[in-house]
Amino acid sequence: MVEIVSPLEPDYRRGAHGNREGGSGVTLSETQPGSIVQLAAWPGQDEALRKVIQTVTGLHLDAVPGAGAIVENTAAFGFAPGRWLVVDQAEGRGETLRDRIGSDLGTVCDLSHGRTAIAVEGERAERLLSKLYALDFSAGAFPVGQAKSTAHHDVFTLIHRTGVDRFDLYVYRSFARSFWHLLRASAEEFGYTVE
Amino acid sequence: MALYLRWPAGVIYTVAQSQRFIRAGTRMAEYSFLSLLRNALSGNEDWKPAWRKPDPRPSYDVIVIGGGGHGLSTAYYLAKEHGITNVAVLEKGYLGSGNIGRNTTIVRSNYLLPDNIRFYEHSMKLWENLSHDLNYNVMFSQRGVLNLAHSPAQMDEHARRGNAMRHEGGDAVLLGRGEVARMVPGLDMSATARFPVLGGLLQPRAGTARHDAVAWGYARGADRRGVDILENCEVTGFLREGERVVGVTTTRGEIRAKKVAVAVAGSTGRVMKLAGIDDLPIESHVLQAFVSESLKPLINQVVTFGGGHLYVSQSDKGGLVFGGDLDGYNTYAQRGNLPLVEEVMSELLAMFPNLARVRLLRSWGGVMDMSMDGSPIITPGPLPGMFLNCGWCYGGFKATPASGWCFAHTIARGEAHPLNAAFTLDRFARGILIDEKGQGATPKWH
Amino acid sequence: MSPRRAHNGGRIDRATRLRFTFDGTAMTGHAGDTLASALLANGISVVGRSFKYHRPRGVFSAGIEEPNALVTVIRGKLREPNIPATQIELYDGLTVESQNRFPSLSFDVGALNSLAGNLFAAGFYYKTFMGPVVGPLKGTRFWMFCEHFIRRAAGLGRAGYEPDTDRYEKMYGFCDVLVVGSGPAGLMAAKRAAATGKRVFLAEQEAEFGGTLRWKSATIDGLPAAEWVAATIAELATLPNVTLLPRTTVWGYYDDNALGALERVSDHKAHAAIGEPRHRHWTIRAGDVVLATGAFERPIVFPGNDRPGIMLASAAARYASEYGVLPGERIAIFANNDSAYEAALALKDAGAEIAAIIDVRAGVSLSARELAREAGAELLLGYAVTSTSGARRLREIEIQPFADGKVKDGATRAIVVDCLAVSGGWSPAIHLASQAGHAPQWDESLRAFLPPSPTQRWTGAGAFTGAFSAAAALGDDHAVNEPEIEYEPAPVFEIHPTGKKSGKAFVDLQHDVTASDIRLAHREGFQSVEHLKRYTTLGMATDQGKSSNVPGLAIMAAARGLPISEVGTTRFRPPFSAVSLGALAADRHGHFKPQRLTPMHDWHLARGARMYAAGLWYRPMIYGAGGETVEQAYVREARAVRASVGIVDVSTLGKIAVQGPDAAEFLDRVYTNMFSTLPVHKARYGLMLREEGIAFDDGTTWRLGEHDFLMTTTTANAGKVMQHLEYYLDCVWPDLRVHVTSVTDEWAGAAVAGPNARRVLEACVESTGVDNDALPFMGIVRGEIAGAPVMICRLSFSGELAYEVYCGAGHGQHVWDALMAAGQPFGIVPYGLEALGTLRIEKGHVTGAEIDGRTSPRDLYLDWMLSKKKPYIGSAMVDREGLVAPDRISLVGIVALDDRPLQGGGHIVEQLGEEPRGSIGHITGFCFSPALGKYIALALVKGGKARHGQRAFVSDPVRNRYGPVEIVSHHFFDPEGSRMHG
Amino acid sequence: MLIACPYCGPRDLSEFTYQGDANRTRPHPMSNDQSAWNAYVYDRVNTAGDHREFWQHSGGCRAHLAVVRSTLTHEIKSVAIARESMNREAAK
Ligand SMILES: Cc1cc2nc3c(=O)[nH]c(=O)nc-3n(C[C@H](O)[C@H](O)[C@H](O)COP(=O)(O)OP(=O)(O)OC[C@H]3O[C@@H](n4cnc5c(N)ncnc54)[C@H](O)[C@@H]3O)c2cc1C
Ligand SMILES: NC(=O)c1ccc[n+]([C@@H]2O[C@H](COP(=O)([O-])OP(=O)(O)OC[C@H]3O[C@@H](n4cnc5c(N)ncnc54)[C@H](O)[C@@H]3O)[C@@H](O)[C@H]2O)c1
Ligand SMILES: Cc1cc2nc3c(=O)[nH]c(=O)nc-3n(C[C@H](O)[C@H](O)[C@H](O)COP(=O)(O)O)c2cc1C
Ligand SMILES: [Zn+2]
Repeated sequence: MVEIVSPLEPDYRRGAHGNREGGSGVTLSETQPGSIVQLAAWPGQDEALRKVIQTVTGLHLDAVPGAGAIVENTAAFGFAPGRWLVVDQAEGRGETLRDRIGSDLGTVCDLSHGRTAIAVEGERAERLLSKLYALDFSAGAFPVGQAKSTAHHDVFTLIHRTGVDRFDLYVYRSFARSFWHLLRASAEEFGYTVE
Repeated sequence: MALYLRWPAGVIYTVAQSQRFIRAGTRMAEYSFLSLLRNALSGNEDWKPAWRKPDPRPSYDVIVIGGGGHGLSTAYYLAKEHGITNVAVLEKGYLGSGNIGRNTTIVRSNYLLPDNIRFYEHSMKLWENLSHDLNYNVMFSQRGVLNLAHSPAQMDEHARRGNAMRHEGGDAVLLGRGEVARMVPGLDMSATARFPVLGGLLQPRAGTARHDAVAWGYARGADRRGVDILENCEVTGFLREGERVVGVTTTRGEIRAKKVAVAVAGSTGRVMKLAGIDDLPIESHVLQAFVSESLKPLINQVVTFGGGHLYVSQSDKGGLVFGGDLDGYNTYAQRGNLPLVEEVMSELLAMFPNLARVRLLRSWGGVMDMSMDGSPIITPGPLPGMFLNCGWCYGGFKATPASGWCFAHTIARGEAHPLNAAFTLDRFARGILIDEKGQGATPKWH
Repeated sequence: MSPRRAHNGGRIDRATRLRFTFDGTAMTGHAGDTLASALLANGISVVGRSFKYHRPRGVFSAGIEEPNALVTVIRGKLREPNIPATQIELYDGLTVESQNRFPSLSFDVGALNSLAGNLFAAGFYYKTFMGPVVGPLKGTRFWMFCEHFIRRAAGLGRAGYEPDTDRYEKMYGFCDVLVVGSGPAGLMAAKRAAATGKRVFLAEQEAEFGGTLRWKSATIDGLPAAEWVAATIAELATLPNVTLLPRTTVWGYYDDNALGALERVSDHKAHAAIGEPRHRHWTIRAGDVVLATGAFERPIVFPGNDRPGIMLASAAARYASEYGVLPGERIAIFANNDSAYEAALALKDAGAEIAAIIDVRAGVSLSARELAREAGAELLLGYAVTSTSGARRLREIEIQPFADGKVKDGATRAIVVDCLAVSGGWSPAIHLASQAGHAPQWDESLRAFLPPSPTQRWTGAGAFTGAFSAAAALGDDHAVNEPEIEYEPAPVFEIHPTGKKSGKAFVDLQHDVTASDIRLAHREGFQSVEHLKRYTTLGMATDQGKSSNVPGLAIMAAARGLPISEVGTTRFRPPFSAVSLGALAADRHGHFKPQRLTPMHDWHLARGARMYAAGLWYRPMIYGAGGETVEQAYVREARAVRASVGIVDVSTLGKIAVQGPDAAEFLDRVYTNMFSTLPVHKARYGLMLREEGIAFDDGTTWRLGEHDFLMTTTTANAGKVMQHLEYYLDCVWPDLRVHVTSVTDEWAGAAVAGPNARRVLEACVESTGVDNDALPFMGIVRGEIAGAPVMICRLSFSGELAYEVYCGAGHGQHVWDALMAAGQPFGIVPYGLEALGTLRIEKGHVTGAEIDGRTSPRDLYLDWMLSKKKPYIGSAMVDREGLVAPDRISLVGIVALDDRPLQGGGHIVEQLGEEPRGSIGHITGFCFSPALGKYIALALVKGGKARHGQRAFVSDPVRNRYGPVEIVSHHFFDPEGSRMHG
Repeated sequence: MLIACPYCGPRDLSEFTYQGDANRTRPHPMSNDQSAWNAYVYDRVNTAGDHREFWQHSGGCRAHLAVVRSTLTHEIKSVAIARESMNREAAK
């Protein structure tokens, strides 16, 4: 397999940065999943499609907007009416799903190269993201497991809350490096670590 | 700056000339340096109202609905050019409360399409003599309008436009990067700028004018020629004889007229509905504008950004006056929303990164009559006895003189002048669009 | 003497000395001082000059409403003009400059304007400066000459040209309750809301919480007010559901309870911490808003009321109580209401002598008399101040008897004072509530505008609502001990002595609008409050008339003989107080737009590519091979393509996955030509129109499966096309089973073009053949290059044998490297946009310069693509008379006959004359054609084809380029297409 | 403004794109009634009051929404996912 080159190179500098007085407020990392796959159901086929996701990934998704789930190396979440994203550290998930989803159920679109996944984790994660998105990141409004589609100006982003203070962000690859600069700059006042 | 070198002789000449001219004038209430001096000596007690506040008469030859720039200039030119003085201008609020009183004051004729160039060039010529014509200083300052270009393709677009103007007898200069840098200090000229400046298109004769003064000057000019200006007189309906419009009902009573002209800009949809015209190629959108705190001279031209949509100039009072895009949705509310405020500031600072420490003093909105191709409508109809003037989008302030001039002609003669012959209502159906920006029937993009 | 620091009192930190400079003079103050209090403590009375008459002016208030004491704050090379000294917290090293004076604050030539006061009355400039009607200064010249000087005389502070490198930041906040203002009313509202567990934000524009309680003499629950505040804040600070936002001005109230707030994060520090912004701009979404913004004290208008040393009574008291600064040693109070009596006592307690309390009322309450007695002041009821004197600072006031709203003739009395504290009543700070547009209501007993009825979810509290006492603001839960005050002022706004010439009476201090200006406006018919404002500039200064508007309106109402309620007030607008432009741009200051980069971006840079910003994308324009001109570079690149092989990064093309059983039907509707007939593994060139029949976009669409298409769009239109497709699927044809997904970023693309293109592919592509049979023109195959899966389509933009190789974006560089290696033997050359443009112009292909939103398909000779078999978007309108008119400008080729370059935007004329006239069209794209060895161009020219073979001229006056050209077919090169089909 | 996207919940105006008047119906594709097409493409009711219009949640789920909003107060009266409400209407 040919390695997928990160768009963040050469600006991906591991280590501690920014204001270190209060320790590290957030950790930023690119998670480089092998598969990022969009599934889209025809009207009335939501239920059936979520079943397929469950059989293939073992993840159960509630029938509510933005519902998501995560185990080990796999995550899945809804981000738009009739649309879900399945993310897996392993490559080739798109093919498996394509085989299971007939044209009367919906469509499969492989985005493994097209989206860059960045995890923002830590005590100040909510505050950091509040600088960028017009979203309420508090746990009450954005519970763990949930996903939201949003944008920072031109940078369209899917955000999946995968922990109490962890958010997985998916941005378009071509924007990723520019976005990374902004994310780092915004995290500077908290002190941050790139893993 | 050659002007200053000539100044002593010039000014002496000037004062003498103007006084001679004014003495030769006929009316008493002429404004001039001498009348100012005379009144100052007598404690300014003798000034008279700039225009009367008459009661409506039962009927007029022409009613112009809308006491904005266009309504007032229409009345003025009806009286001046066509001798029609039995005219009333009906304004629902205070005079100039509409877009004439809330625009960013840019006057230019740097258009691309010949129909527009000719019309706006005519307007420019009227502007150049307007203060004299009205005997009211509208402070038309021909400081130049500079459109920046940030890519070779944009330079070519500017060249195309500049050339189009030059082929119609207008003025346009294509500036290189160095010339722009010298002309406009503070611009981000760094090579690392997100949209580096490659040059720009300058229209030297373009500039700004004092918006309120234009309304007041036309009002005073029309009033002195006998036109009744009726403020706080909102049109609430139309009087009809069959199809024909024969007058209006207003909050100050019924008024009849041989001809009824509508020039209500952002309110076009609402007023035309009163006449039973429900559909028009017009949408009403809000455009916000902004002024900074007063500063010593900082920006000496009107500068527009090519990496977005932004224009800025500095008022004589010292405030940076600027604006950007429409908020982008239908509205009749004269106020905008926050995301656009932030968008406009980002664009301004992308162009002038020195302005981050300057502070916003006030923001406001105006309701724009956005047409489907971005160009205006000045036409007889759509009902007999009625005349319509609308579709000014962002750009009707600069059109004020020519719009009134052409509309007056259209009303007086019952048909369009060659200068506004293209600005018809049926051009959409016929596909003879005047689409300056090539954006099609999406008003928010014009 | 003058103001000075009291020996004790105030809540400044007397132990901490801070150095600062004012106009270069070194001074000191204490932590807790504002610049205004520190200047007063240093005995400075003249702080600025007024706008028009350049009159010396001192500190007038202690808050955001300050009209006079504006300064420029200087940090290194950066200047921040027009900052009220009352809003600047002192820090060590603070450097400020006074404004609007030349050459210095104490001697200002502009002050000469004052002598010609009557000449420079309101609106004088509309009546003069018009110049002659004939001669060299006719038209606008004379005015512009005068304007030059007027502009220099006007304006306040001077901003700099240095780019501001400080950091600004954005923050979105969400809460159940936003409390604006932290006086007693705000604190109580915050406490109550917090107790219910709601998420509460408490925003206070000043550095410290507490509002008026910080300097009021009242006690609350037995504690001095300021201590009660400290305790309450300490309590709120421990609550997890409460966010305290000091130094945060809520400045704008927008739809659906979205409020803009400016947090000044590090202005008060000598240095910001790492990563800390200077300002943070908040958009706060609040369930409910509590407006507890207090009230502004207003002045009384009287002759000579602008002298340094005259200030608002509450401000004088605040300087004494909060900052331990005496604004004067011998102070008089001038009032029309009781509140100033409380101020008198505070000033007395701080050590000043209260010379007199002058009250326009004939009688006052007992408690007021008691306060006056305690202050040791002579109580002069039924008097008014009618003039003042003193050069740089108040020295003496003159008073006269006053009754029935009029100055009575009779003895004047002079009182020597160095400070006059004035109170003309209070105006609730209703700005935020009014921004949404409803008209405030005049309250005749408080003589103030009260907030309008809510248009959004807010409630009011405290002085904002006209409930002016601390007890009222705190509610019943607390025992408040404060003087009893009657807040209803006498209806006196202006003291207008008749008869004698007594000097200017200022209404708007900053803009030098006088009471007689208002009467002049009235005389000239500018009587509506909005006309009054615009004609005189009343309330248009940096303070937006916070203290001056009501007196101004009252004077107009009196002139018109109407009650104030009928005259009304001018419209409130955001911002409540000035907001830095940097804060509003926030993170986009310095980073206006993100950069979009292709997977091969770093490679291009390493190969010396000169990049071109195409929308948000960066694309190579040319590759710099040591010292070449742009023309040399692109000619070399294009020549290499025609001679052997070249490679270009096409990753930026818009790519949209169109999937679903109805995908083919959908494409038939959006493209003018047919796609349902396209076989799988084939591509077709398509054209889209807008409904109006105007060309919109073009590109190839590849059929990857029965229900699976990959549409490509131009780079520039990718977003628009995507939105266009989504709109039709959602709003016009919702029944179609089609999904569209942007996959632009999924694929890296490289076009390999030239006679040797196939050989290059043959050398590196595995798992598929690329010969003519396996991969015919417009065919698609899947294979591998260097182990990475690729998709290859044989299509050509250059007219050469060419292939587009697509692979996963993360493999882009890898595949590109492999293609370069495979091309090595053929001398493969990477080419940029310029060469791409050259090749396409030689072929006569259209792009954005021709599809400019005004051209019809016929104009571009693309009518062959208009299907007659089916309707499509635009089909119904493409034949309108205006779109088929013979004189439309249509696509042609142009050859320069003088062997000189042409340029885009040059016009074409039939004849060259003295003046440029008679344009028949314009050039859309130009190049030196290596294939033809000539300068050629595409152009849109009236008549189009009919002119082929005609002689014409390029007329490019803005670039001074004229010369003969020949109009030819736009298919310059290989019109039969033998090369790409080969 | 705050638009309550039926999928995403209430979101800031900055995430949305106005997609215009929703009062028009596209003539049948085969129709050659020029005045109907002209009305569809160029004429607007431009209501002062409750206005039917489309918004796209372009910085979110990207669905088009059918919205009724007052053009006088900006108050939003109703929001539905356009595709669903269009299909519902068509079914009627
Ligand atoms: C923020 C902003 C910036 C702009 N910037 C520029 C610029 O830089 N350059 C430029 O050229 N143009 C600019 N414009 C456009 C320009 O201001 C307008 O196109 C132009 O003023 C419109 O013509 P008007 O003056 O006649 O309109 P208005 O002044 O709006 O006049 C219409 C009048 O009709 C009255 N009216 C409405 N209904 C009734 C009724 N029922 N009865 C009686 N009266 C009624 C209204 O009260 C109003 O006074 C800008 C506009 C705005 C809002
Ligand atoms: N006549 C009088 O003496 C008189 C008149 C009015 C008020 N008061 C006093 O005012 C108090 C009433 O309490 P209150 O709480 O209503 O008013 P307050 O003046 O004590 O507090 C208002 C607070 O709101 C802040 N504020 C105003 N606008 C703001 C904005 N846009 N953003 C952020 N902060 C903003 C102010 O800085 C101030 O701290 C009483 O103590 C009363 O004695 C007295
Ligand atoms: C060119 C121009 C300059 C302006 N300058 C100022 C200014 O210096 N101070 C100010 O308060 N308002 C200024 N305004 C804004 C007006 O106060 C007012 O907001 C605007 O005309 C719209 O009217 P409205 O707010 O009453 O609706 C300016 C407006 C324009 C059009
Ligand atoms: Zn949504």
